[in-house]
Amino acid sequence: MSTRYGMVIDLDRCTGCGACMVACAAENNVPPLPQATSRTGLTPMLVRRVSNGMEGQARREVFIPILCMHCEHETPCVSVCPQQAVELDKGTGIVMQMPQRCLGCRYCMTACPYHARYFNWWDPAWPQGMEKSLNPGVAVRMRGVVEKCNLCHARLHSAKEKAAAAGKREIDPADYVPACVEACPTAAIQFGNLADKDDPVSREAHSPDAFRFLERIGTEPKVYYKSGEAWVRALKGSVSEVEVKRG
Amino acid sequence: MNTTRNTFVFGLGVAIALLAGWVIFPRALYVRQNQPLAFHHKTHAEKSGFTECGQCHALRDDGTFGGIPSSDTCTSCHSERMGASHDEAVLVDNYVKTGQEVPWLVYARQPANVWFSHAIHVQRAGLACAECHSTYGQSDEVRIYEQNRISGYSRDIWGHSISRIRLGRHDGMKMDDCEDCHRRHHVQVGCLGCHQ
Amino acid sequence: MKITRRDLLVWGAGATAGLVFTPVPWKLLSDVSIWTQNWRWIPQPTHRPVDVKGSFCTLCPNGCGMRVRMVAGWPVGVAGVRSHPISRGALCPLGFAAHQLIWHPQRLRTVRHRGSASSWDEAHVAFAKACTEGPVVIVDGYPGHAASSLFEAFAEKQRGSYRVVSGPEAQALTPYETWSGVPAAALGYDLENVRTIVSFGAPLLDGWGTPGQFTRLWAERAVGSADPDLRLIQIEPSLSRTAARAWQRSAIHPGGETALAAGIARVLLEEQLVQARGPMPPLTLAQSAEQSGLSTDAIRDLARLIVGRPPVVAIASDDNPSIAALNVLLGAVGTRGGIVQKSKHAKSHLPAESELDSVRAVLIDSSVPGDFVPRTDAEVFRFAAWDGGSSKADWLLPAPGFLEELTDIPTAPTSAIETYAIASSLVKAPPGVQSAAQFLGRVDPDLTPVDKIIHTRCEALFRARAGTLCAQETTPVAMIPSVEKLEEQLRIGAVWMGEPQHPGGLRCKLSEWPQAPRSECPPCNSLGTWQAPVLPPLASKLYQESSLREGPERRNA
Amino acid sequence: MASTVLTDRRWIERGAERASLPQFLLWLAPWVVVLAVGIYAGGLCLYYGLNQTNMDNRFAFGLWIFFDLSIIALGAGAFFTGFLVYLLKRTDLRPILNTAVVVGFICYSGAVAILMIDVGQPLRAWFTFWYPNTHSMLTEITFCITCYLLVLSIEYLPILLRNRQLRKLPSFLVFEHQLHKLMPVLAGVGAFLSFFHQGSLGGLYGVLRGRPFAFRQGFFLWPSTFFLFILSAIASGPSFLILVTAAAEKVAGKRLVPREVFQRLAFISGALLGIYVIAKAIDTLIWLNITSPSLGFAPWQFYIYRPFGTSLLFVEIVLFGLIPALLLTYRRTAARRGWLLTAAGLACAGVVLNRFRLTVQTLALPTLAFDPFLQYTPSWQEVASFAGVIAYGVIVYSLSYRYLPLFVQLKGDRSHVSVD
Repeated sequence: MSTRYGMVIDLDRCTGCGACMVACAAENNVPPLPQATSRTGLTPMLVRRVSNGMEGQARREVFIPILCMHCEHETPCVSVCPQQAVELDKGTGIVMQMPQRCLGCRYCMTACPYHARYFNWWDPAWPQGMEKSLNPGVAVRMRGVVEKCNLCHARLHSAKEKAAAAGKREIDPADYVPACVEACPTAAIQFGNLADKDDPVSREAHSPDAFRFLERIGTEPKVYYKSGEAWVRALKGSVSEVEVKRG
Repeated sequence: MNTTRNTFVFGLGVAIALLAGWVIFPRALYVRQNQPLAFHHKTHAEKSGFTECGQCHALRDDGTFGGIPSSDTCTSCHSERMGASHDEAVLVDNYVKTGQEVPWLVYARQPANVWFSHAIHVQRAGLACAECHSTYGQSDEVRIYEQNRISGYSRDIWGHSISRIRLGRHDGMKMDDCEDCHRRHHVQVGCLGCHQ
Repeated sequence: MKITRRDLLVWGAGATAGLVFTPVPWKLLSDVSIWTQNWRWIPQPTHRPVDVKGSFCTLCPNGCGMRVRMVAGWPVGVAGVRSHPISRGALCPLGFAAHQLIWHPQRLRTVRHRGSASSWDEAHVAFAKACTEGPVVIVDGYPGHAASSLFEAFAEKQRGSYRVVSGPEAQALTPYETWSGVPAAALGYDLENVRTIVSFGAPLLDGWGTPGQFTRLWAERAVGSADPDLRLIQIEPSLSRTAARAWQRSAIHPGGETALAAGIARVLLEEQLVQARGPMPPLTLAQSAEQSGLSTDAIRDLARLIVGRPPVVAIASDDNPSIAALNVLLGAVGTRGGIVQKSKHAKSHLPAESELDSVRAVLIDSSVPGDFVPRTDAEVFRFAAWDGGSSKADWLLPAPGFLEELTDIPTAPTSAIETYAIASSLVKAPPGVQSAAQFLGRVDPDLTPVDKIIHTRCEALFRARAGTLCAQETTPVAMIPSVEKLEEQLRIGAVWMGEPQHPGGLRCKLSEWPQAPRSECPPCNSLGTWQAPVLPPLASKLYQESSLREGPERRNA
Repeated sequence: MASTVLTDRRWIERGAERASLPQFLLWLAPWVVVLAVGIYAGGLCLYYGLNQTNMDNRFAFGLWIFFDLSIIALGAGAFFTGFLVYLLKRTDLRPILNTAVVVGFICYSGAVAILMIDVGQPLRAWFTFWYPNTHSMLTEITFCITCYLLVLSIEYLPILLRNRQLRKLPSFLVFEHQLHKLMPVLAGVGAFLSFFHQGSLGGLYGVLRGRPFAFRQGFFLWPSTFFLFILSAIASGPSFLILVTAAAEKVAGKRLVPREVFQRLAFISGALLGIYVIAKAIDTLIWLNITSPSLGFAPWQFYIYRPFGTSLLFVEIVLFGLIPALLLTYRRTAARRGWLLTAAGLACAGVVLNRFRLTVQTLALPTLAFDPFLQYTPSWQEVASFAGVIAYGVIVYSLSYRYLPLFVQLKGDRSHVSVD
């Protein structure tokens, strides 16, 4: 049976601390970019701050971690890439981005409704000596290519290798936990196999409070969100479906 | 007359281009380097009594591949000079005694964007080492290391045949070669199955 | 035969045509694109085995447990340690990138004297001379660690003084010290048992205390239902991240906390909502309402809400005595779920913020936040790993950075339970770097060095035979065979945890409502407690590349 | 000596009246400067990377893509005229054919040049040919544009070889004759490729399921924008040819093509534009009422952000669509030069506005409920390379006009008219 890795992010538990963003960047050798802005930076995991549009006492805010949703159906970025630098992996359901194949046309970025893809506007650079702190197992991307969340693929590699060395065919799920999931201090991000009905994540994904962003465009994202607050759940639609102002 | 001359000159151009392209270019493209020390696999296998590659090139506990043994390994026999050769002196003085690693030139070194697991190919798939590395492990030669001037890759990656019309099964370790083998064995991995 | 221009053209055409049938264009095309995939100016990680070491974060005094992945002797990544009894696997965002700090561009590597290059020898001569000429003050940022003992011993021998710069959480506990006589360092919040928290602007979900401790607790008990087990009421002028996620929040006027605390106290007393008898605040409810920006009804409702689910504790973001007095009134001092005494042997220390008169020199340890400026004319010896740029110092002395120094980690300031841990030096410090303890050790070779002090402390723990050692599994100290074994375990990442204290011992006497003007509160930045001089470069993700933190302007180059 | 330096008479068609060389150089000079700045700006982008532009992760496509889409649409006159002349045997359009080829060549080569700067890794662009993803519209575009540029180059070659000096070389003349026989075939191939990539350019945005402003439901394999783009391109292409030729006539100070040719082009352009306007209106209605509501997007939300209000829709369909369509088809307005040029200008503006809205508005509009409406201002490097390509076009056209027999009915071209 093939695996479908996915996530359920409990927005009620997210405090917006940003540990997931930093842990993700450290794990995936994302360069610090002193020159970057919120529109040119590299944040494969990005926590966004959203309000209910009210002011004063009635104002509510929620923090929404946005990463690649790993769309299962008609994956928008996969079909548009002219040279097969993006693919939906059959075995794991991970949408894979191959920076070495990418020519940097950015068509996939315009295709992604979640804005979860990032372009390397600059050559990656670290302060002198800091290249020694690069995480082995993750190749550094060069400028001019698109990157995004590959679900901490280096960790899947290590888990596979460990299993193979131990003579096992399947990986131990405890060996493969993405950096953001591991970093979350409130355990707001749950990771697991959506194809396995007994997996807690699979059960959470079907809870009444669970939803996915822009579900109606039909791309079947594998990152679910969850909130007990109705106004937060209403954010799943488009502007026209939610009478909220953007915070 | 004119036509004959033209044909001849044209043909001369073609011939020179072919010569340059097929003979001179492949030589000019690669830098040839000697290994820092003349290491003979055969001699070492005989002296140590090792019969398996994995006895020196072992997997670590976490399944990662140990690669070329560190200079500590050399120390167990070469703590003092074992012969009169120049390389022996270099080994003992420059590496064993200082504890520095020998800067071996790795023929089969894949670039940073490749993730290759020896554990999966050797332990799980049961491939023999020679399947990819040929019989270098039994040879008594020290190959010249050739490095592509533009890409920086070892020549073993593209393979010895510049046209990639393969001379033998072991020529070339490019992605196409990986894919060929995967196809033959019906192994399906995505891009990131082998890339990082 | 003459070669004409025409011949050359024809020859060129032939050569071009021929070239197409050679590998040249095709191989070059391929190699050039491979070149773009392996640009040499783009660094790539080294292929070496990964080692995992247990350690502790030393960015702030809380000392969260850390698992450090090391390659070729350098840290390449950190993660939390689930078995740590206080941080419980969590780290703050800055902790996740802290391993890069040793490479920070603002890293200090040489001794600087009034802006020009100098040497350790000159610094030594200058300091030794100062010591003979008059008293010396030593300022410490993490009181209670092994180097602190060394500092204290030095100050005592030299008839100087030992001062402490403490973070806002520790400062918030000082009013209780005044009223009970128990040192603030011996106090903590019994968060595990509290059911209502009234936070007066304390950044509880934003790096307050040990970041992992409260956020975990909050996630487990305060979310997921309309009326959760743990109610977090945030009183704050702006919609901070804590306020955004609080169960209830009250937006007050900036600076209205004191008045609101008084108003709540008045309602509690007037409506007899609390058992305790205490002094009535001088402020009327109307005054309180006016100054805090809430209506009188809102204050009444808030007071009733607060006592609705005991135990309750109020948490201040600074040393505001009105909020402390409110806690006394709420019966939250010396009770389960309130402010408790965790230690019998913690000491109180003089704060460093007051004016330092008739002092010959001031030595500031690298644990002191970068923005601390001593109020003195004396010669200042400032130890720092990074040039924060803000401190005025005569001598800027490069100190070991993150993971480069052996240090122990005493109990976190807000914790209700005693802990002890040792952060080993995992990384070799760059040449030319010295800690303040090493420096003083050279001035006075009779001082007990840090590693000896740590060993003595381990011996004391071992002899007391109390508490447990938390690693993958927990072991009572009584079961550990030798002090060496104990120290070894601690040095590879285990944490000693003391026995929980009985909360009853703490009593505060409060005869009248405190009116003392609040001392100058250092501006609480959005980092919560961590005030290191520089941010890890990856903090650019938080400060520029997302809208998460407006925070201080970027301090890194 | 001075006279040999300052005259190029022997390269100019005998009998053709051209400005003196200094005058011509003076005309070229500012364009050369603009081109040089453009090349410098493009060089900066290639050397330092695309951080030189003001594009960002959210506005991943900017001025350049808009430019590409626009000039390829306007360059459609080339293939469409070839298609009409060679395949539909509308020989009355032959006088405009050479201009059409040159304009097409300029537009396509300019677009390819800009595309090469626009991609982050131009040295890997050939991967598209080696590892093509056949589902991608961009693959279709890349293949077709490259092939069609090749076709255009071959079509341009005989015009080039007909230069007064070059045609003196007998082998060139023979070659040119042979090429000429190929022309109908090339026109056919060109038409096929062009229909495809004009469509794929429409499909480029039409397939974006994640961008409901652009997403369209499809007929067969392609979204409706595929067909709308073909229609709008072949409608505006002839109008653009009218404009270019009129501009050349203005500079030359005399009539270059027979009045009937303009008339014919105007009618074709107007009629196609009319069909396009109807199709576009139907498509818009289907999209607003069926396609986007089914994806959870209400029509009004596309029009609440200034300056992208509903008025723009009116401008695009009526002002720049229906009105020029009527003006161009109505014999009496089409016969009046002023009306004709206004109408042709409006038609071209319409297609440019359409491309602008599809490229820029699509990215500016929010998708997630909490997305902001975005703005983007191109950097000087983007504008300069954009202007550089326009300068390149002017220079190539000026040189072609001066040295090549673009307008075949001119005196002195007779010998070559007979070749056809």
